Amino acid sequence: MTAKLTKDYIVNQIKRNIRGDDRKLDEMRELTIERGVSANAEGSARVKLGKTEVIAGIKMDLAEPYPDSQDKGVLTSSAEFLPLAAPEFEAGRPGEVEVELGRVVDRGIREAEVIDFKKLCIVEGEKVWRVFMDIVVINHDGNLMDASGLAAMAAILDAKMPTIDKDYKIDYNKREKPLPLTTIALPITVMKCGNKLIIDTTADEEEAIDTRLTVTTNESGNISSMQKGGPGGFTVEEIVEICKIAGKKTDELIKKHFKSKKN
Amino acid sequence: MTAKLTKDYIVNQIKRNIRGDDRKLDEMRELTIERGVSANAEGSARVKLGKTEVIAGIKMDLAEPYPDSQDKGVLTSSAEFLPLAAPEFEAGRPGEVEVELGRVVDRGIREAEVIDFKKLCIVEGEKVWRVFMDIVVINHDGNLMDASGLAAMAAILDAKMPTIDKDYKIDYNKREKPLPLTTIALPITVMKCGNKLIIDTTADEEEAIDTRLTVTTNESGNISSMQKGGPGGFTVEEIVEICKIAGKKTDELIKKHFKSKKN
Amino acid sequence: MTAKLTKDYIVNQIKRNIRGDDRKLDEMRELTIERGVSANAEGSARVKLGKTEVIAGIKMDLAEPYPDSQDKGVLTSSAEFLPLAAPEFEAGRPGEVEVELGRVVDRGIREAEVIDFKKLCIVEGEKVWRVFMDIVVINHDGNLMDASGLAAMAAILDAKMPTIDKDYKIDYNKREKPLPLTTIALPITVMKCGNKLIIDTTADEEEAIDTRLTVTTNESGNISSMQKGGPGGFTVEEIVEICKIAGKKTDELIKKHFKSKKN
Amino acid sequence: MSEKLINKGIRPDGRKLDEIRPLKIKAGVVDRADGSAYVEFGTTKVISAVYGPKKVHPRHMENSKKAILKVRYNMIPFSVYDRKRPGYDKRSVEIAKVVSEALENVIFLEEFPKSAIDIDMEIIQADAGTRVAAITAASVALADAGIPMRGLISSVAAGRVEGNIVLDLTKEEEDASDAIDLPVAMLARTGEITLLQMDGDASVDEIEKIVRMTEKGCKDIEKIQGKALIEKYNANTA
Amino acid sequence: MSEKLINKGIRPDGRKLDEIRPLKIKAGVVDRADGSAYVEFGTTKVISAVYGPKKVHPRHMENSKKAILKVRYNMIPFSVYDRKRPGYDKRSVEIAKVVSEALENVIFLEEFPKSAIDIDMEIIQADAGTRVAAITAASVALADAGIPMRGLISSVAAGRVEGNIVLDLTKEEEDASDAIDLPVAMLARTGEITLLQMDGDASVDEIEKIVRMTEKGCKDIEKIQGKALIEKYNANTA
Amino acid sequence: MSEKLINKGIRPDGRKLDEIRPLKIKAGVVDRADGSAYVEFGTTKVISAVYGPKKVHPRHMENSKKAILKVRYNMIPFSVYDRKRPGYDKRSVEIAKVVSEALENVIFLEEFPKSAIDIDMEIIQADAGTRVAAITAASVALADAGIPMRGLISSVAAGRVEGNIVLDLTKEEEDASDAIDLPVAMLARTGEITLLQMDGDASVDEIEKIVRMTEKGCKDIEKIQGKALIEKYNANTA
Repeated sequence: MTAKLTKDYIVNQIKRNIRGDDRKLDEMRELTIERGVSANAEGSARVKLGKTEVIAGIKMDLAEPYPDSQDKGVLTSSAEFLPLAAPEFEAGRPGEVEVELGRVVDRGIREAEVIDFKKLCIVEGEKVWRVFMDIVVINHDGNLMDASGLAAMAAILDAKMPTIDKDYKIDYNKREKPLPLTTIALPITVMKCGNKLIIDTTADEEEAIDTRLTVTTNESGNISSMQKGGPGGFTVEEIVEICKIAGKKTDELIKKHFKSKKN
Repeated sequence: MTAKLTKDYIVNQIKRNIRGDDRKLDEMRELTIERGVSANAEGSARVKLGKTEVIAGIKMDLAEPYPDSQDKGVLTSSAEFLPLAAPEFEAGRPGEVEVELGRVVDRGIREAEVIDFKKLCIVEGEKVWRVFMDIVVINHDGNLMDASGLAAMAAILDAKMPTIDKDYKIDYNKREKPLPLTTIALPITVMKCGNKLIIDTTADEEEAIDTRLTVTTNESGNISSMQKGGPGGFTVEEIVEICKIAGKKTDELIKKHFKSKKN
Repeated sequence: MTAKLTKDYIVNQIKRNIRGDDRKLDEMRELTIERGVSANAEGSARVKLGKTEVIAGIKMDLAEPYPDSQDKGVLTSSAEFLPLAAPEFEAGRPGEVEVELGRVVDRGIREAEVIDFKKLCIVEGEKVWRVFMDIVVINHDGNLMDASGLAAMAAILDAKMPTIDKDYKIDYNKREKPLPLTTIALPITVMKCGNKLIIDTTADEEEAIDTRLTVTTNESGNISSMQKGGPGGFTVEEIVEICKIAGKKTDELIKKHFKSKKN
Repeated sequence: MSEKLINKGIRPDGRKLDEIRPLKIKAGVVDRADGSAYVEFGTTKVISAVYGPKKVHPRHMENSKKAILKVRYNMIPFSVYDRKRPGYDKRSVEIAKVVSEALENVIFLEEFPKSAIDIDMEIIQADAGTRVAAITAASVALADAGIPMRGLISSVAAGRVEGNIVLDLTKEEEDASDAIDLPVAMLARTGEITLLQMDGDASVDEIEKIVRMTEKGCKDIEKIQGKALIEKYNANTA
Repeated sequence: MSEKLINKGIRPDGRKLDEIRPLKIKAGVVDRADGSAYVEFGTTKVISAVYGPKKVHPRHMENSKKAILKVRYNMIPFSVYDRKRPGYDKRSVEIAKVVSEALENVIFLEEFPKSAIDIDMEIIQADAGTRVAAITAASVALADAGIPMRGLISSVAAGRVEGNIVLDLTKEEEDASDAIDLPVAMLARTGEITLLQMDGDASVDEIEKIVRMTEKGCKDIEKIQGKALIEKYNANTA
Repeated sequence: MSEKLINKGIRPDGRKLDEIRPLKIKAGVVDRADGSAYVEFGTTKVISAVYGPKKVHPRHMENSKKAILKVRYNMIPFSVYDRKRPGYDKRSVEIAKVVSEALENVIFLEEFPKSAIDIDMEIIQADAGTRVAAITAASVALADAGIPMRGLISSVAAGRVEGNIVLDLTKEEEDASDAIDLPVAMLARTGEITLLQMDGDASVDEIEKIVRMTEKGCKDIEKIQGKALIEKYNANTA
C-alpha cells in the first residue's frame, strides 16, 4: 500500500517536472569515472552515477575468430549483479536483466565498431585477440544501462594490450599499446512517464515507471544500437525525440569525460 | 476419482476389444509423413500419428570417431518435449522419459545399422561425419516411441549430405548425396492390458495401462532393439507374440510409407 | 531435546576422558586397508576405520601441464559422499563438505610431493600424466578426513601406471611401473572439546563437538598441510600440541601400514 | 562480386521496398494447447502455443493483482545451419524478455490475478526475422486461447540495404555491408510500439523512416493475423 | 586372429553355455542404511543400499496412495578404464528408469502411502553386466531392509556369441562380431519379466531362446540371493 | 637469477620481516547494504557487504535457535591475469566455508533466531592474500552493520621465505622455492585462532613461529579496522 502510494507520488511529481533529488527531467546525476581500478585487468574503470556504482574490466587472450568474420577479433561481454550490491541480488546463473544488460552494452560497442576489430586479427582464420568485457554492479540505484556503458567505454580507453612472443605466448606483465579505436559510443536511456521523458532514473523512479528506450550514439551523432524495455509502448514521434535527447547527452558526455578519441 | 473411473472404464473396454476411437487393438491411427519441414536441416520429417505430432531433424558436422570404432561415423540422438506440446511439459534438462525416448530411437538406428556408418568415415581415426538426430515433440497424444522412430527414419531418407572442400570446410548450401543406408528399421510399441495386447495407444489409454515393450524390426524381419517399459511384467510367450506383431506392423509400414531402400 | 541431552552427555564424558566405545582420547579405531578393490582403476584401496568406510581410486590419462609448472604431472582430486552412505547424503553437485574433503586430501598429497610429479612429465610443456584421485564415501561414521587420506595414500601405493606407445596412445591393459614416490604423508584430525584434544572421532562425537584441526605430516615428520574447521577457535599452544599429536600418530600409522616407501 | 542487390526498387526476391515476405498463418495447430498458431514468414517457420490462465507453480511466484506471463523463445536444434545445442543461451533469454515486455501491457493481465499465462515460441526453421515471426505467432495463439487483449500485436523488421529503406529483410539483405535491422512489435490498431531493437549505424532521420515503414508492415500483418483467426473460428463452427 | 571364443560349448573362462559367472552376494554391508548388499558378478562389483520407507522431501512429490520409489544408478569415477566424470549422464538416467520400473510392481508400495523408498546402486568395478548386477544387489538390499515384496527380483543377461545362445556374457564375448546382449530382470518365483532390453540383430526365434535362457539364470541367481539373506539373518541372531 | 629476495631482514618492497603491507580500510562503501567495507591490502582489493539479520529464504533452512550465516567469496572475472569465468568453483566454495566457520562463533548468532546474515566478499584485484583481505573486510562490514560480535576478527598470513619467518607475503615471496603460506584469522582481542590453513613443508617449530607472527599482524590490523569504523561513525555524526 505504502509502496503503491509512493509510486503514485513519484509519477505525479514527474508529471509536474519535479524529481526527488531536485534534478530536471533531462539532467544526469553527478558522474565520476575512475580508471585503472584493477591492475590485473588490461583495462578497468569504476563509474559512479549518483549512488549507482559499476566497475567494468577488460581481459584479453587469444582465440579462434568467428566463422563469419575470419579477420576480426572477438568480443565477449557479460554483466553480473554482485550479491553485495542489493538485497534482491542473488548468486547464480545470470538472470534476464543481467543478460540484457550485458548484451546491450556488447552491441553498443560492437555495432559502433568502437574497437577496430580488424586490427585485433593476428593470423586470419586462426588466431585473433579475444576481448572479455565484464561488468559488475557494486551498487544499484537505477540507470544501470548508462552507467555500464560509460564504464565499458572508459575501460576500453584505459586498456593496454598485453604483448605476445613468437609462439603466441601472452605476457601480461608487458602491456604496451592501447586498444585500436575508431570512435566513442555511449548509451543513453530515456524513460517515459505519461507524456514526459526523463533520463538517468534512480531505483525509486524505476519502481514507479518502467518503459524505457536505450539509444547508443557515437561521436559522429549516428545511432548504433537501440533497445526498448519495459511493458509500455512508444509512438514514432517519441522514439525520434528520444534519439535526439540521446544524441545531445552523448555529445555532452564525450566532451566532458572522453577527450581523446581515435588512434 | 473421475480419473480412476475413466481409467477403469478404458481398461474394461479394452478387455472387450473396444477402443475409444473404434480402432481394433492392433490397428494404428492415421499416419501422415511429411518430409523436408526445415530447410536448414540436412534432413527432416514431420510425423502425425492421430493427434500425436513429432518432428525429427538431422544436422551433420565433422568430428573425431569414437576410440572403439575408428572407421565409423558417429550418431548422437536426443529427444525433447517442447513445452508447447503439453501442459505438463517444462523447459529444462531432459527428464527420464525424454532421455529414454532419445536413446531407444538411437539404438534402433544404430543397432540395425540403418545408416552405413563405415561410409561416413573420412580419415580413419581422425575425421568422420557426425550425425545429430534431434526429435522434438509437438503434440503428445500417446505412442511417442513409434511416432519418433517413424520421424527419425523419414528424416534419414530425406537427408542430403553437405559437401566438404579440401580443408574439410563444410558447405551446407551444397548438399548432394543421400545418407548411405543398409536397411530400414522401425519401432513398434505393444502395450499390455490384462491378457490383451494393443498397439499405437493414445495418451488416455497410456494413463490407464502402462506396461509396454518396444521392438525395432528391420526390413529383413530381424529385431535390432527391444525395450520394456512401465511397472508391469511379461511372460516369455507374450514377448514372442509381441515380436511377431512388431514384425508384421513394421513390414506393413515399410511397404506403405518407405518404398526406396538401400543405395 | 534428546539430541541436545546426548550431545551434552558426550561432551561431559569426553571431559572425563571417557568415550562411547571405551577408547582413549588419542586412540584410533580399528583400521583395515584393502588394496586393489577396482581392477579398472590404476590403483585403489578401501579403508575401514571403525564403521567408517571409504574407497579411493586412481585413474590416469594424458593432459597438458599447468602453465606455471610445465615440467610436472597434474593431480586432480575429488570426493563424493555416495547417497548410499548416509540418509542425509544426496546426489548432485558436491556440497561444501565434499569440496573441502577433496581439497584437503589433494593438498596433503601435492604439498608433501608424495608423488614425484616431475617424473610424470612426458614432453615438457605439452604432455604430462594426469592423476585423478577420486574418493567415495561408503559409510560415514566420522573422521572422513583421515580415512580419506589413508585411502588416497594406499591407492597411490597400489597404483601401476598404464603404458603408452609412440603415438601416446594409452594401453590400460598393460600396467607396469608403480607411481614415482618421494615420501608418504597422512592427515590426522584432532578435535577439541573443552580443553581436551581427541582423535578419530565418530559421527556421534562430531555431532557433539565440532572444532578441528587437520594436520598432514610426512615420513620425515614435517608438516605439509593444515586445515582448521568448525566454528570454534584454537590457541597457539593448542595448535603446536596438535601438530605433535599428528606427527606421532602419522609415524605409528606409517610404520604399521605403509612399510615400503620411496622408489 | 559487388553487384547490387536492389535495382530500381526491386529486391532479389522480386519484392518492392515496402512489401513483406509471403506470410502464412494457421491458428489452432497444437491440439492440447489452449491456443496456438503456426507461422511461415518467408522461409522462417515458427510454432507458438499458449497455456493458461492457469495456476502458478511454484506458488510463491503468484501475483495477487494480475497474471504473470512466462515466455519462452527457443530454436530447435536443426532450425539453423550450425546445430543449436539444446539448453540455456543468452540470446534466447534476451528475446524472451523483450517479447514478454512487448505483450505485457497488451494483455489484460489484471483480469486473472494469481494466474500464469505461458507462451512458448519454437523456431522450426530460422532464416531472417525469427523474433518477429515468433511474436506474430504468439499474438495469434493468445487470441486463439481467448485471452483478452487490447488488440493484436503484429511484428516486423525494417531497415536499410544499400541506402534503401526496406521492409522485412531477408538473410541475404541482412548481410549487405551497410545493413541495418530494426525489429518492431506494434499494437497495430493504435500504432503503439511495444518492442524495438536496432543494430547498425544510422542517422536519426533514417531511424524515423525505418520505424515509419514498420507501421505499414504491421498493418499488413495484422490483416493476415485476423484472417487466420476467422478461418479457425469458421472451421470450428462449420 | 579370428580364432573362435567358444569351442565345443566351452567358453573362454571355462563356463558352459548356460552357466553364470561366479556370483558372490553379501547382505548388510552399509551400516547406516536400512538395507544393503554387495555383489560380485564375475569381476563386476556393485554396492546397493536402501533407505526407507521415509518421509518424502520435497513434500509436493508425495503420493497419497503409495510410496514413491527413487532409484539411482551410478558408476564411480574409477570403475571403468576411461574415468567416468561425476554427474548427470543419459545412460545412467535410462538405467535408473528401467530398474525403477522393474521393481515397482514387485514392492508392495501401497503399504506405505506418502512415503519414499530410495535405492542407490553404485558400480565399483564395471566389466560386463553392471545393470543386472545392480538389480540383483538392489533386490537383496530391499529384502534386507524388510521392505515387503512379491518375491526376489533376479537379473541376468543372455545373448548370442558366434551363433551360440549363451548365458551371462563377459566383456570379451560382448565384443564378438555377432554378439547380442539381452539383459532381463525377473520375479524368479513366477517367471514374470519386469526388465528387458536388447541390442543387436536377431530373429524372433533367437530372441525366444535367449529369453528362455535368462529364466534358468535368474533361478540360479535367486538361490544365491536367498542364501545371502539367510546368512545375514543367521549372523544377526547368532 | 637466484639472487635472494630478502637481504639483511629487508624485503623486496622495503618492509621488515614482521611488517604488514600498507593496509587501507574504508567502512560504509555500499549504499544499499546494512554494512560494508572496502579493503586494500597491498595491491589486493576487496569489497565486502553484509545484509541482515533478515528473513530466511527458503524458509525450511531456518534455525529456530540462531541466525544462519551465508558467506560468499568470489573473484570478479578481471581480478586475475587469467580471466576467472563466472560461476561455481571449488576453491571459492572451500574459502567461503572456512571463512564462515571463522566468523560463526564470534557473532552472537543466538540473538537472531530464524534469521539469516549474508556476507558477500568480492575480490576486485587479486594479488597475494585475497582470503585474509576478504575476512578483514567482512569483519568491518559486520561491525558496520551493527551485528553484535565478541570482537573484531582480523586476518593475515605469515610464512617462510628463504628461511626467514615473514609476515604477510607478497605474490613474489609466495613463489620462493621454500615458501610456506599460513593464513590465519584471529579474534585479536583474545588471540583465539578461528581460521588456519597451511601449505608447504615445515617443521613443528617453524609452524609455531609462523603462527606467533600472525598474532602480531592481527593486532596491527585490528587497530586499522577500529580506526576505519571510528572514521565512519564520525562521518555519520558530523
